[in-house]
Amino acid sequence: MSELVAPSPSNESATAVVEAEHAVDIVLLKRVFEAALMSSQEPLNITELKRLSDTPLETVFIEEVLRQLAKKYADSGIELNRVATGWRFRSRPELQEYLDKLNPQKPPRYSRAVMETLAIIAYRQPVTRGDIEDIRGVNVSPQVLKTLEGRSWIEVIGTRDTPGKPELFATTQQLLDDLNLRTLSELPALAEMGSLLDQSGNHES
Amino acid sequence: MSELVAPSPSNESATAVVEAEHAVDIVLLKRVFEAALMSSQEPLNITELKRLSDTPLETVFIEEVLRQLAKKYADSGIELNRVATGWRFRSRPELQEYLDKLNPQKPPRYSRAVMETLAIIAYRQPVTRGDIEDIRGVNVSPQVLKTLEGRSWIEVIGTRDTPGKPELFATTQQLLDDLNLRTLSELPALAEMGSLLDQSGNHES
Amino acid sequence: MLESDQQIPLPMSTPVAHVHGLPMMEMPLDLYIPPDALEVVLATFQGPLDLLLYLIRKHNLDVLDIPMAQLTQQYMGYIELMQNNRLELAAEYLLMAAVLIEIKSRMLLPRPPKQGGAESEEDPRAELMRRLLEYEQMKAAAHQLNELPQAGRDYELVQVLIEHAVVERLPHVSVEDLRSAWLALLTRAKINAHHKVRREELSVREQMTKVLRQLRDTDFVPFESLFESDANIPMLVVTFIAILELAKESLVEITQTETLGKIYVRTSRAITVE
Repeated sequence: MSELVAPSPSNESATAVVEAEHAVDIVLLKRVFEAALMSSQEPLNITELKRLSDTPLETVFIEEVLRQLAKKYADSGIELNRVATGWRFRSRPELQEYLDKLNPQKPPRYSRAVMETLAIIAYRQPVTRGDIEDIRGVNVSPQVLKTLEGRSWIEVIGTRDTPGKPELFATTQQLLDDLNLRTLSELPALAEMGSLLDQSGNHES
Repeated sequence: MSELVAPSPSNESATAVVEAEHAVDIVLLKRVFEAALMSSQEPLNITELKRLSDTPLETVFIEEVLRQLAKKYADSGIELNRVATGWRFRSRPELQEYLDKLNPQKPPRYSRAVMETLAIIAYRQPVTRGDIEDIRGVNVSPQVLKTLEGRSWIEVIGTRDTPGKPELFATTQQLLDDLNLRTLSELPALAEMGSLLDQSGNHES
Repeated sequence: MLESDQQIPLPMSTPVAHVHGLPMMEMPLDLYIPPDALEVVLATFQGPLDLLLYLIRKHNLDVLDIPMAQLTQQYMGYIELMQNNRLELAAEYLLMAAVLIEIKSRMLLPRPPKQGGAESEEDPRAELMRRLLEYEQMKAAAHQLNELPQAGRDYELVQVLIEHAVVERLPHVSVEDLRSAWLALLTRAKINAHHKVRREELSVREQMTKVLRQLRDTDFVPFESLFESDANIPMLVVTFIAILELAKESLVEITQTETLGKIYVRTSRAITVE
């Protein structure tokens, strides 16, 4: 099969990178990226995408190829997204109602206890189980944390140096990926809560 | 969102390909099939594809949609295939050499027994299995020799005229080719290697 | 008990819960939860903070202004009622009632004299309010998080099959690997002195292999045919030594039927086979 690099008469090292767009078979590269992104279990980052080519590729060039790929799928059933750990294809959420007909057993929605615990870890991380219980005002069952850990949405990132050395929980890249986010800062902004007392001002931001 | 059954004038030409009686939004159906086939772990058969639509779809119509989808991906990194259990997308086999760069499987390694046996045959050829065992101090399993013979790196070039008529092994041109050597004498000299070892154990006899 | 509930009904469009198969049409209006509904309420609310928030936000209930004596009586009633079943579930609610009562009582007491400590100045309600607001914020955040499209629930990940051609990957071996294998052998067996071979001797070994290979498929080979015609002098010498070495190791047999006659070389195997 043809090579990524079209045969060039000489290796002009100084301008090789600049000329990447001319030297590289962009049609083939797009197909390789497409196949790689679609067959990969995990999102692929720029470093991984660079590995797909024999010739060094500049990041801006890779991003251009990704842009073109994303554009190609603008009207299709899937879309190319950039998430926390890289680029990946996903089915369009608006088609989910049809895809659900294939698998009538929808994954269960998480309970309020699970989602509130997740929210506290996401917005207040790193937190201990005690911190979560303080905020929620109830015990946090081990099952709730197990559920979130099982989904690889939270993980223990250390212990707090207090008696009992409680574990500190934080959210993972997997959570961001699964929510189609790039960074924690893309989480919905915390709402400003109206005062519960006449004289009290803004307590928390 | 729009329903699969959405008689829209703009789709008339596409729909006309099949039957006018199908007032099916073929554009949407193609997107749904695309998303379903791309995200499904298993090939989808006609029965399953039919389930994706609220309205009953005729098999010939589904096949037409699949044909159009396959055509859409004719020049891409993936292809739509029909296999025994249904339809599925797969990466194009000719792109595998690129995809393999992503997940460089750890290159397999030969066991110490294989490497030492090869070294003994290379440096001491022609040798019998007994010779190898004498030097290694342990039995040489038939598997080890079979591995090297299977690689065409060693071969039997005769037998020694001693009881049992043991076979004599020598290295082949193939080994030299694979090691990028012209002759065996280009192997690292054993004398040089001696200097790398503890000289205290070096007693000339 | 349900009848007593009817005294404070707040019609709702759908039953919030079912108690003993009967729909419970309203949520509690104050901190008093009828014992029959306690289990339902415990399941409906995430905890006392959740319940307090509900009462404050939905019913504009001033949780700090409710008659504490009445509340205390009601909650003490729980303890008796629930002693036999699931008291532990109500414990958090009872604790909250205790906190409320404590706050109320502190507010009734005269303020302690200023001692410079900021804490003593603080409104006893402030801590509870802070907790309620923080919880409410997290509750809203949880709702928003849940609204975000989730992989597997609201969309699927694309993963097409990778076509793996069945190509067996063979280990790569370098000269360096051979060298280190040999070194390992030497180190282990301490046979370095015994097996010390000069570079030239390896050439002899190579030539021995070559000669044996030449002899492999034939019976007799003329001695001189084992020497390549275009070989240089060192190669001729090496070949000669190789043949001698082979003879010494009884791998070949060199025969000469008459003085100054043709010398033939054959493998020992050829002898044994025939």
